[in-house]
Amino acid sequence: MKAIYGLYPDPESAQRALNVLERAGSDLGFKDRDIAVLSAEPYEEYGFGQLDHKTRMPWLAALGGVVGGLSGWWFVSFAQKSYPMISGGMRLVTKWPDGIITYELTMLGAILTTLITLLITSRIPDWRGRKLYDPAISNGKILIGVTNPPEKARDELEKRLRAAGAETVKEFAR
Amino acid sequence: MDRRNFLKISAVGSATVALDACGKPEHQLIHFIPEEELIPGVAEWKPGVCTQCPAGCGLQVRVMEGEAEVTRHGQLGLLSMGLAKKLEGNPEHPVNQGRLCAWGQAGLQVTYNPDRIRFPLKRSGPRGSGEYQEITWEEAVKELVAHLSSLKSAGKSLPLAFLTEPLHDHRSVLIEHFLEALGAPPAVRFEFFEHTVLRRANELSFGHHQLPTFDLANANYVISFGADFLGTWNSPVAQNLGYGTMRQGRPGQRGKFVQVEARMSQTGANADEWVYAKPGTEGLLALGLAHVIMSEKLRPAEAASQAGSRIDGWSKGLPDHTPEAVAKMTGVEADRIQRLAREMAVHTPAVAIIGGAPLAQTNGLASALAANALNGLLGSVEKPGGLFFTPQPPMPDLAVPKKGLSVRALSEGIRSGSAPVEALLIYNANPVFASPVEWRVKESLEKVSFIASFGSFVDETSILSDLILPDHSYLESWVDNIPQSGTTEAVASLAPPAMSPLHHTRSTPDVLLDVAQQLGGSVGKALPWKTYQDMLQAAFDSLRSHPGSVSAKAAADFWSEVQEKGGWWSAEITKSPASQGTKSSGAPAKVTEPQFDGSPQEYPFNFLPYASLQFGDGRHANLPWMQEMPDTISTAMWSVWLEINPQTADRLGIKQGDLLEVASQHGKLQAPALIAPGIAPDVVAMPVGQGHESYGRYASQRGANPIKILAAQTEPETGALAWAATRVKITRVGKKGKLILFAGGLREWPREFRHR
Amino acid sequence: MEHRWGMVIDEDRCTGCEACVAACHAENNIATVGDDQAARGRAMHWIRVERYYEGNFPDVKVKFRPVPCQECSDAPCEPVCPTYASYHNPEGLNAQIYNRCIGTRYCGNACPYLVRFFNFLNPVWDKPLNLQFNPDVSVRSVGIMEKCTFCIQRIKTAEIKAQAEKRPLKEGEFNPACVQSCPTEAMVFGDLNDPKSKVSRLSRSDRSTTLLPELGTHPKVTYLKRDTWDNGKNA
Amino acid sequence: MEKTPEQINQDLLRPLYHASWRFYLTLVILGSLVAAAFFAWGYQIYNGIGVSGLDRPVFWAFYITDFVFWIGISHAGTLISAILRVSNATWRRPVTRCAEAITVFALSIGAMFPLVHLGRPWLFFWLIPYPSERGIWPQFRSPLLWDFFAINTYLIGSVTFLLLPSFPDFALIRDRASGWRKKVYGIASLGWRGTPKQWHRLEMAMRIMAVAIIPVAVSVHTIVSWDFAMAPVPGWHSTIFGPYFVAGAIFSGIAALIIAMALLRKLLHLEEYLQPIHFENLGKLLLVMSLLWFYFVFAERLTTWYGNFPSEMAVFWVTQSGRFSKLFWTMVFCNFIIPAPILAIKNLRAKIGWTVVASIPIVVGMWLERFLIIVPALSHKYLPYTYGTYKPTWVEITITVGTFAGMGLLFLLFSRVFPIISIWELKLGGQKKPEAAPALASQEVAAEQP
Repeated sequence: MKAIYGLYPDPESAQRALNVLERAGSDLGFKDRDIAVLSAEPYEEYGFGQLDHKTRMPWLAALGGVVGGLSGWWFVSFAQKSYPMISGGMRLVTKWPDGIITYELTMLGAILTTLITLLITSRIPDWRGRKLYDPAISNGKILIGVTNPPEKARDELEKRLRAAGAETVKEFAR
Repeated sequence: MDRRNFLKISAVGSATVALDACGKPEHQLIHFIPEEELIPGVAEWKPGVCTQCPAGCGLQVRVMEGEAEVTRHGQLGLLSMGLAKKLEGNPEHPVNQGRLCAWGQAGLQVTYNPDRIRFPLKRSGPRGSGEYQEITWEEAVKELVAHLSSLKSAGKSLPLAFLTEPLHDHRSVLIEHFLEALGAPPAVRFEFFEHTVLRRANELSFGHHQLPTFDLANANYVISFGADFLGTWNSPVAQNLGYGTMRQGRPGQRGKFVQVEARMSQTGANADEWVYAKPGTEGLLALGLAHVIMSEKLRPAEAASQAGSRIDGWSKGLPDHTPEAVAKMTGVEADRIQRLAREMAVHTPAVAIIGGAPLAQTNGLASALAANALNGLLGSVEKPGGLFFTPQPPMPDLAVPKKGLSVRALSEGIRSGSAPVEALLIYNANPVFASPVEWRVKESLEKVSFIASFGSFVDETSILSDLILPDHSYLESWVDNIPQSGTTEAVASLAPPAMSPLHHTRSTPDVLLDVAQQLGGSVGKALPWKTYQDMLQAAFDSLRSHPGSVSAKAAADFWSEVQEKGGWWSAEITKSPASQGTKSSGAPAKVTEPQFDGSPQEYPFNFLPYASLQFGDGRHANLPWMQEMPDTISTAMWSVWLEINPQTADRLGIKQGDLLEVASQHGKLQAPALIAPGIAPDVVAMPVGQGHESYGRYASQRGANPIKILAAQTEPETGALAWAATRVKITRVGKKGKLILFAGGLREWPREFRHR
Repeated sequence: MEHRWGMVIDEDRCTGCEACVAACHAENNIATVGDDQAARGRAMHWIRVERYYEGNFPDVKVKFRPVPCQECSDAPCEPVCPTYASYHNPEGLNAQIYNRCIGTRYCGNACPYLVRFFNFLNPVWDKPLNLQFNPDVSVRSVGIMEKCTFCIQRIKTAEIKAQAEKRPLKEGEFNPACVQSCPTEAMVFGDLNDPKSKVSRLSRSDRSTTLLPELGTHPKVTYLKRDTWDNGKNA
Repeated sequence: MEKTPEQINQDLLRPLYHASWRFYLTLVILGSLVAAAFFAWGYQIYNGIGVSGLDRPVFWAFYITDFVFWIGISHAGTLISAILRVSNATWRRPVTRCAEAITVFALSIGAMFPLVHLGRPWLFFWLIPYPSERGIWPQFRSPLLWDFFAINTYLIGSVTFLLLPSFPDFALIRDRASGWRKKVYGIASLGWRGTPKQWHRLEMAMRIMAVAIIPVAVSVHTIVSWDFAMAPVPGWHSTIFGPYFVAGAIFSGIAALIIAMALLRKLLHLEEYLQPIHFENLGKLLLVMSLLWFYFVFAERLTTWYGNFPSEMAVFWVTQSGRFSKLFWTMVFCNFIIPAPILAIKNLRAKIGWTVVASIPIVVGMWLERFLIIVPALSHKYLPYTYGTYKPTWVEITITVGTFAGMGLLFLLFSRVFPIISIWELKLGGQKKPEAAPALASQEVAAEQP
């Protein structure tokens, strides 16, 4: 993939660049979803930090918990019933102690679901490194750019990114 | 013990045999052809006779197939043989009626004891070094015969001494014949807790030189003067049986048990009323009770008249034994004496028992006579709930054996030369361990040129011997026994070997018979039997004509049935009734104040050794089960201790487990303190049995031996050792001793913890 | 008929002779741990005779109380065992399955009577003491909890014998080693489900009680309290 | 003065690149102590648990004490950092990673002890519920099994909790490093790029985790307390144990955290990042817990004393005035009498040195507390005849010491591969806000002040 992007020293300039690009999309011929933002820290107070639709992660976690709990309860009672121990009349399945195990597995379910949801929805792990990236962001720079920009718009984009206050504008190709 | 051995052991019992893989020596051992037909896993019950103590209980031996490591013709290998696995009481035996005490249970570890002598030994090192070399039985017997035949009669009798434990069976008869034929003096019988005094007293009071038998099951009131009859004294199992019935065996009727002593024994711990009397004054208390009964005419006159003709002042109603006077001497309050006297006079049948420490005083015989007199007064002689004398089965040569020298006399005789001994034969007696230093037994025995021992273990005495001809264990040999007490029936117990011998041992009576044959001449004639078995068969056959437990008429049937039953007994056989002092010879006895060795100022404590529930007189100290079985009162294991009163301990700043030095005029020893609420403030007590120098890995070098500091006080008339008549002083050594207790708390309510 | 094995121990008969202790060792292959281990509190006695003093000299009293496993009907030792090594067998005994035990020693903590004993080290028997082993009882190894079983090997043997002879078990046909040896007949063993058996009759005695009843373990061992002489019987 | 992202990176990544000879020396010392502990354990497995001082009736002692102690310490991290996250206390930022690391390590150490104390450790897997050829499932009634589930859940949870916020930092290292580090951290960072979406999801996940981990942490120590409370042992069978243990756990946890942070601050020269304010805030928490602890102890003791149940009183007196009294009063001193005043006085609390002085005795005292819960009770159960005592041997002592060394060792190594402070979160604290959204400014200021 190819991309053109600018590195911005501070969130304000980055925000400006983003606004520029959002306006420029229509006439330069790229879509909003081609706009890429990368930063070494979340900037939740800025517009560019919030380019994400709402996630259902909490609900998934809750669901995972329920599943975990049910399977826990099933596991315990199934185990005891299908391998009945000789216990001289002592009950095999007992609610209170099994409740504890059910509880622990509920929490485990929630935790694992959260982890898995995170990994899947944020597309990690991804070790191929084909996606747009620049190590410079690690030093606090904020990357604002466009992936797969139309050839003719390339120079214009570079101009506007600079205008927004980019320290450098680079191209990315892999 | 490495894990390899462990694995092998676990293979014996557990299902993990497979784990115990090859490559271990015992798997390269050859397997001998079994000598007997055995079905693995099937238990066979064979009769037996217990010889762990003189009581002579009947046994049932559980025999099962097992693989033993044995040597045959010098080759080590595995032999599948019948092994004794468990001992139980013989339910039909009149003495123990299917019950068995701890010693009896532990009998198995005598047979399987790792320290048993496994083959004949000849001394290779200096005497007492314990260095021996293995020899064959032929050599051993030949050497013994050679020594005996070389003996020259010095004057009246052969310079030969036979030292044995008191036996009540045909081994004793055999030994007597043997010595008689050789022209040697009668056997010297020795055990530490002997009953000479009581036997003599019973002879004087009742005409029976014998231990009494108590019908506790029917008694309503039992007063015991120092007798540990529920633990170690006389015939414990039989007495426990009766006691249990006396307590709870008769609906709506529960007897009372009063114990009089200075240190609460295990027996005393069970008493409904425990009475402290100053050591040695028990006899006086008995007379005090008699005085009350007579003065208050609580018993018919004729009972009073005859009962105590042996007691000085009895006919006059014991004027100088008024409760007040006795209270002064004994320390028991007068009104208590009166109450006890009334109780026992009313709640008949009542019986008085005396034994143990009271008889081991300088006034022991008189005390015993006093107690006997009290029994007469209570009308409990040969009456239900009273005391009896066990009749002896009608067998030839079972009369009271000829009286031999005492060990003390022997020892002095050897040293002084008045009783020259050139050859000494020792059989299961251990006087070197169990006699006061003053007797100088070890020193004397070392003077004897030739000593042979028949015992199964190298103990303090047999380690002096030049030749050891190890005996079978009693599970491996023909055993018989004639109980002297514990039943009102005439009993002759008998058992064939329950298992074949584990080691290269030989039954001692057989060895003696063999020796006799080889000596030949008069000796050979006197002992015509090939084996001890033949001798027993002949002896028991004489019972066939009498009514008894075995009804078979034909000799063979009778013999086999006796073996199956484990003996012969009969209630038909009666004994000449007790002559209550009618043949009163000699001056009437006077119960004097006891004499103690050591001045009260310098030696403030009465020193009271007592028979240990674990070890008796020390003979069981080599059994791991007994070492680890907690003594009931102290809960101690693998230990020796000195019992001391809590107040006394506080006064002297002694804490539980502090190592103390106990010193008498004749020696000192060290033992840890045991705070015991049940002992008088001026008495300290110590169990006999530990402190062995040589008695196998479990007993040797463990604890101290109280006998070694005893004074050689004697009861004047019988010459018996007064082992309770020594005074001692105690001092703190300043470090902790090795006191291993099983119990934590002393009392059931942990409030005491506040004050710890 | 389902058996419920129980025991009655009469404190008024018991004289503390310890025959039961020795008998138990002989029957159940219980290891002797030796003086050093015993000193560290590791001696194993499946049955013990507890001794309690009351009062001070000269008015001292002593109470003996033999304590085997109480074979609780509601045993605290059972639910705490994670591997079912300590379990309740159909005849109501608290059995210990040695092969399942992994040595958490939790049962030992839970048992209020402390009748469970742990093999801290590999047990040792100097040859030929091992020849005495009872082949009907497995020998325990290191890291395993062991306890009184009411001599279950004797129970099973008797039951199998009775089955083979197609007859019900007779009362007193067999006894645990301790009961059989007891010289004062202080211990009685039998089937509590049989109302006529001696053990159930005695367990209904006016002297009967159990050990630590307040814990609600419902032991199958009943104790008959020490009786007194002048309790009206001798009036 | 404000540090640039670049400076922050350099400061916080230094430990990963440079290590002094002191570091290696400590490494060797701690390493050998740990080795000694493992030798002791091997010795015990070979010869049997009998080489320890355990006996009858004291079937549990040092090992279970260590178990409870370390599980307790583990509450330092996850619980604290989770609570702080949920309550959005921004001063937490430099603290969290350190805390979460403590959790993971303490938990792994604590989880070893159930194995160490087994009579037949080679069969430990029989605790695990799986369909075995033996046809036996574990007894789900047994608290030990609850432990198994609880501890595993907690371990998984807290490892996740530690790793999630680390990905961005790994990415950071990846970008700056070269050679093997680039590879390793590249993989560890899971290819983290830092898109708004990733950031957003990460924060969301952390919030959920924070909420989820708190009840788990509570349940873990409650269940640990039930190992005791479920057994009818005088002094154990009590409903107070659950909260009592949880409070104690957090208590010891915070103390451990303070000590660890102080050490790191010195060793890794993080003075600018771990500031007195952090210690003071933790100190406040510690003070609360100390008071809470005292309240629990008093409540427990008073009810026992008032109830006056004989067997419980035996245990009571043996700790108050009996054999264990010295230890008991030492514990009270360590957990309350020493720390409470120090932490109550602002001038002292504000000084890092003093908070450490208050924390060290607490760690000791809390170990003692667990010991005093276990041993006196076991040695004085219902029947006085069975009273016993306990004396540890070199084996237990070595293993116990070894675990402390192990904790240090793990932490040392951790500080060599992880940025001990969550770099991106720290930077977050330093962000200057657009006038548009002064929203969270207030807390930020709080964090700012020196």
